[in-house]
Amino acid sequence: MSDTIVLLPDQSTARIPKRNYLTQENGLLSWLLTRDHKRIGILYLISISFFFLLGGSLAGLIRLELLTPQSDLLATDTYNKVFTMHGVIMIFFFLVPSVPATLGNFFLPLMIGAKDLALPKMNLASWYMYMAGGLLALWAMITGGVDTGWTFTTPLSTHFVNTNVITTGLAIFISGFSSIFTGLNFIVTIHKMRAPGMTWFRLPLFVWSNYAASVLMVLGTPVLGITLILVVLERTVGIGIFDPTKGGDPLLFQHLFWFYSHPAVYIMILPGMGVISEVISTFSRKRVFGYTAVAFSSVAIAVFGFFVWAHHMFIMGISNYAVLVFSLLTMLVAVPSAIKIFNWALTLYKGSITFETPMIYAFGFMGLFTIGGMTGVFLGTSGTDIHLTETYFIVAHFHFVMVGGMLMAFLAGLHFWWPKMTGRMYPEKVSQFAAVVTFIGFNLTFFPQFILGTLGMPRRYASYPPEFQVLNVFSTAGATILGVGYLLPVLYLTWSLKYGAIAGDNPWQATGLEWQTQSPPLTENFTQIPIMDHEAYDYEWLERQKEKEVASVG
Amino acid sequence: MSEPQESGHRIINPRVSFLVYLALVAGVGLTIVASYQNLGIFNPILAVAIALVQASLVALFSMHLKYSPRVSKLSVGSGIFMLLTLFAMVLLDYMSRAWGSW
Amino acid sequence: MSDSTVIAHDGLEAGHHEHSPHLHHQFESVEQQADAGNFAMWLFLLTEVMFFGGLFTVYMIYRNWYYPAFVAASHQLSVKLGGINSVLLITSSLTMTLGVWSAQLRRKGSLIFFLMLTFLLGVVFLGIKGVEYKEKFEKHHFPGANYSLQSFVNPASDPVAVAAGDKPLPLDIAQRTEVYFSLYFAMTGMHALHMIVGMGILLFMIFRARSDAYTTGHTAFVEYFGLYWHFVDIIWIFLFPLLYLINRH
Amino acid sequence: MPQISPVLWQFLVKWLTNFALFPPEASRIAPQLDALYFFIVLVSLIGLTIVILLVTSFSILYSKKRHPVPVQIEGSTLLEATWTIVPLGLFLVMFVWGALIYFRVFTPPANAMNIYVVGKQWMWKAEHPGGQHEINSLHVPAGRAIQLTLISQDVFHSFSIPAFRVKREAIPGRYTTVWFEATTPGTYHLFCSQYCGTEHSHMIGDVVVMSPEDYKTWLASSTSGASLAQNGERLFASMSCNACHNARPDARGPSLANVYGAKLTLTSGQTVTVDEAYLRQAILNPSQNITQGYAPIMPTYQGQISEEGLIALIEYIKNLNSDYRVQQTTTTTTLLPGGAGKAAPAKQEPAGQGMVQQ
Repeated sequence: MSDTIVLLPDQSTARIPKRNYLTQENGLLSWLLTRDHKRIGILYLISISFFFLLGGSLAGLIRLELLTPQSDLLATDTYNKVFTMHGVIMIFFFLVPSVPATLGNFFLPLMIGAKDLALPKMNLASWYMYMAGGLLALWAMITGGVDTGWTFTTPLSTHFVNTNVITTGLAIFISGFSSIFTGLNFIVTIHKMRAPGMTWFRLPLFVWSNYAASVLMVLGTPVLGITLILVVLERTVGIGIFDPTKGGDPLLFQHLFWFYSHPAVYIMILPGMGVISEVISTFSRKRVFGYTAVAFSSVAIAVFGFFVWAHHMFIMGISNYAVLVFSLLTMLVAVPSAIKIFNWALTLYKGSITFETPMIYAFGFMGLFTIGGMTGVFLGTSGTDIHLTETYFIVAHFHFVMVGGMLMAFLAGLHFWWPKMTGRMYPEKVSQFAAVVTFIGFNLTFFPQFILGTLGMPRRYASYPPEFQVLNVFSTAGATILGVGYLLPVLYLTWSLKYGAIAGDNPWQATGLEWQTQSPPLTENFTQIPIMDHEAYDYEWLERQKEKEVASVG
Repeated sequence: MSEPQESGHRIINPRVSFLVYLALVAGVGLTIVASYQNLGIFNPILAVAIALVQASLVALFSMHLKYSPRVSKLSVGSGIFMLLTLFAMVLLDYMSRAWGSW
Repeated sequence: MSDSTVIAHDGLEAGHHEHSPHLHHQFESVEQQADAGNFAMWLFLLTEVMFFGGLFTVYMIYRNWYYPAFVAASHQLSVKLGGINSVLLITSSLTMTLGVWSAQLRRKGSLIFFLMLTFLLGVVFLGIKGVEYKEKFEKHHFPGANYSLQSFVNPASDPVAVAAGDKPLPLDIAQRTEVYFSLYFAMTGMHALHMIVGMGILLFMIFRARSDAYTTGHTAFVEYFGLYWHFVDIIWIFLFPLLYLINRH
Repeated sequence: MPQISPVLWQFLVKWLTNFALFPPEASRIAPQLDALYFFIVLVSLIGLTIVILLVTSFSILYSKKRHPVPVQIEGSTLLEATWTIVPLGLFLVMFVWGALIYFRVFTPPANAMNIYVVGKQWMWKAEHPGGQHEINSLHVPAGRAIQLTLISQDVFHSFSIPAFRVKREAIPGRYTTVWFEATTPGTYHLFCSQYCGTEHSHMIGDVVVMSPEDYKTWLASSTSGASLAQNGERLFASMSCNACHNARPDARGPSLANVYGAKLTLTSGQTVTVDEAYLRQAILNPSQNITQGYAPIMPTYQGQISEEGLIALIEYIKNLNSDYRVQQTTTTTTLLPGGAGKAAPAKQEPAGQGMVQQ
């Protein structure tokens, strides 16, 4: 086992600790009424997986339809509903809550040495809000769907479609509360619940990035809320705030919508970046290169993220001067992401690297996020944006960031913390294979879309000119592989719940506080509140710990 | 966090509350009176200024912000900052649109 | 302290663990709990600021675009009723402060009294708001299919407009009054909704206060609600001049 | 290839002959935009290569087998500053370069030929100044600057010509403009790229770039009889615009001759340059756009006139170059049909000297 760091207990004698958060109480009600952040994290994990698979199957439908230039599999209006629901589900019910609400919920208190989040009831309420929103969205989908696109562009959404805009809008509004509650909870917890000695600059970078994302959630989501309310009011009673025939300005909707929805991109990606910091550090046995820079770049992304929203509107008729300002600010927000990438790369320097599954996903993330980020620059540059916006280039760009970046990070984190969450290891070889399959499938799916976009194929098209077919066939083929890549983890992770090797407290020999307690953890997380007396990612401290343990045992 | 005992639930003397109350009512009267004078551009400015003073009184005293921990003040600050950002950046577009070319 | 262990600090803090009955399990001390709660409440109000912030942004843009329409439409509102409502809400803010104060001094009777007074003032406020809404509905000033421009293109037909000395507006400007009323109903409606939610909580608190829930030293809930109620008051402080007092001279 | 089934073979051949990797460059701006595009591609490739090189070489050099004991390094301010400043510098170069192109695309030259385009669910309607109109296609001459003035009748649409690297949203309630100069004759795709409802993907068409001679032939063969300005003139009369805008000394409205491009002072004290957007506003929302010295008596024409009608009126006003022309219009009114029975022409001089030609 020289090329891994996995340190498992002797499997013949190892036992999962009898008392842990999973065995504390039994019965469905003990889960539905739980206030334990770990259980809520698991509830979230199950529900977002459900929505992810649902959104994923819708994506499969989209790709199948695009196999041929004609709209033959789905009628155009069905296609429109499918891509709308794909967007709505993936963004509001998967990407936004994915890492914060599952991994963040589970590990943030553990990482800062707290017994729970500051507001456990609100945490549970957030899950219920999420489910209420999600089920309402499903209801909207079943009873006729909605075909506005997830962006709800007025006046299309207010006056020109006859589908379930109101229900979907309310569903997103409700799930917005879940996002706000989670963010609020994290901020309060990080500020007020840190263990003694856990100073701001000893926080794991995962906590920093979740903190930044939480700030975005708290400040941005309400604006989306009021915007959707206005859209709903416009549809129901006919107020005229975004209606050009009544003197309203539809561009104002765009401003308010993107005021949330651009920062939402960072809500989605920042926690993923936090995961990558943890993973890269652990599997290269090294403190993250330039901890402070990486921490502050999260905050910088969060702050700058609020000043760039109008780059979604460059050709929509905002003034040229506004384009200048927003384009410039967009360039500034690209810098902290570059800092992160290079810092991660340099973390590997003189490390002692092993290639467990989380690390493979993390490498995938770095490559794909670099491409995703750089193609963002094409779109932030006002000149090239004219040609590339509203085409498949955009689609490819944000899927590189969201799927190639965020989903890779999510899977990295899920594998990384799986032993801690369940007490069992996932099967290493299969999962490495799945990671590689995902990477290949992903590239095959989305790289051709950059070329399609450059050729000018507009997004949200059910049919397209025949010369785009070759690339679309590639893309669909890739999507099939990608689908396999995502199904595999579902299968083997479920399998591992019963048959996985017992993980022990700290299989990765990681330094975070969450690894210094038993796995799965106790309901109260730690037997005693820990005192943090070393810097984050201090592997030398860990070595000394181990020596001491050995000394005291032997 | 410097004054943990007091933070959050410092007891406010009702006299302070009454003084704030009187100031607020006076503020309402003042806005109404001011709005019936022709002050040109200063009409809305004055109205908003009075409202800001009133709001600060409520926030500082009725809402105990003056005695609250620093983070609470910080969150109010960041709220105001974001609000101004939203106003300013949207105005940036609308004002520059009026200059002509778009 | 040894240089390299995650040791617990049970010994240090043993004295603190008398465990107040109101201390939740996740907190170490009452102060931490109070700090966290207070901070959380302020963060929540922060989201409310942004929520109304969106509406104020819309208001700002359209007021600049359609100023004459905003003036005429705003003249349709009654400064008297709006002023009374302002005072009512400010008064309810005061009674709420006194309620918090009573809870802190553990005076159950006066707490219930002030909470009920706050509730009553809220009811009167909403009642007056209802009267105003009703008038707008009757005059077809509610935006939508039945919206009527009568009061603006022909102010002579409308006593309110006559009293305000309004001149007839050309049709294209008059049409923009609908934007004003859209905003008026959206903003005051959202504000009223917050009040209704608040009054629901008030009822709940009155009910619980009778069984000494807040007068045995655990006043956090009343205090947090007080913050919320004052915030609703602040919103009205801005809504009143912005909606009622446009160019009254 | 006998072993491959002929059907599959045919399919493959068809498939691959239709295959494209890069759009044609058919406008003056296209090569400029592509230069920037490839510059960013280059920078991205270099960046990506650096990242991949770093990651793979470190993975090989410092894998646990080769390098069992990690060396802890805190960070390096110099290095971090480097990869802050270098990308920032590159991004700023792209920003400036991009902004230059952006302004070029959206600032039409003064001598551009104007074509109006109305977007509606789900078609593009182009109105040529000569009165030719076409649906879901656009014929333009090569080598001449063409300005498109776009508007939507319902929802957001986006007029996209990938071969020209040009795209602009058509928004309801407001004109937007974009311009291009086609260089190579041929037929190119025209897409609606902003999602606009059910038939979004069918809102496509062709842009046909013709040599100037062909274009002339095409113009002549597809004329509908009256030019856009002439249609506008009829509307001007039938909507009784000339009751006030009649260029007489006692006229209640300002004379519209040579008003296009002029600077006007409004009653609100603002100064505006009269362009298409202003004219449209002045017709639909006259009271907010009253020229100084005139009473706000003009009624609004909102809801009474279609976007195409507005375009015709604006085109007419743009081409009014003397008071004499206006008075000619005035006098022709009675010769024209009553215009959907709206407001009989008020206070007309007796009919005069016959039709206005051109």
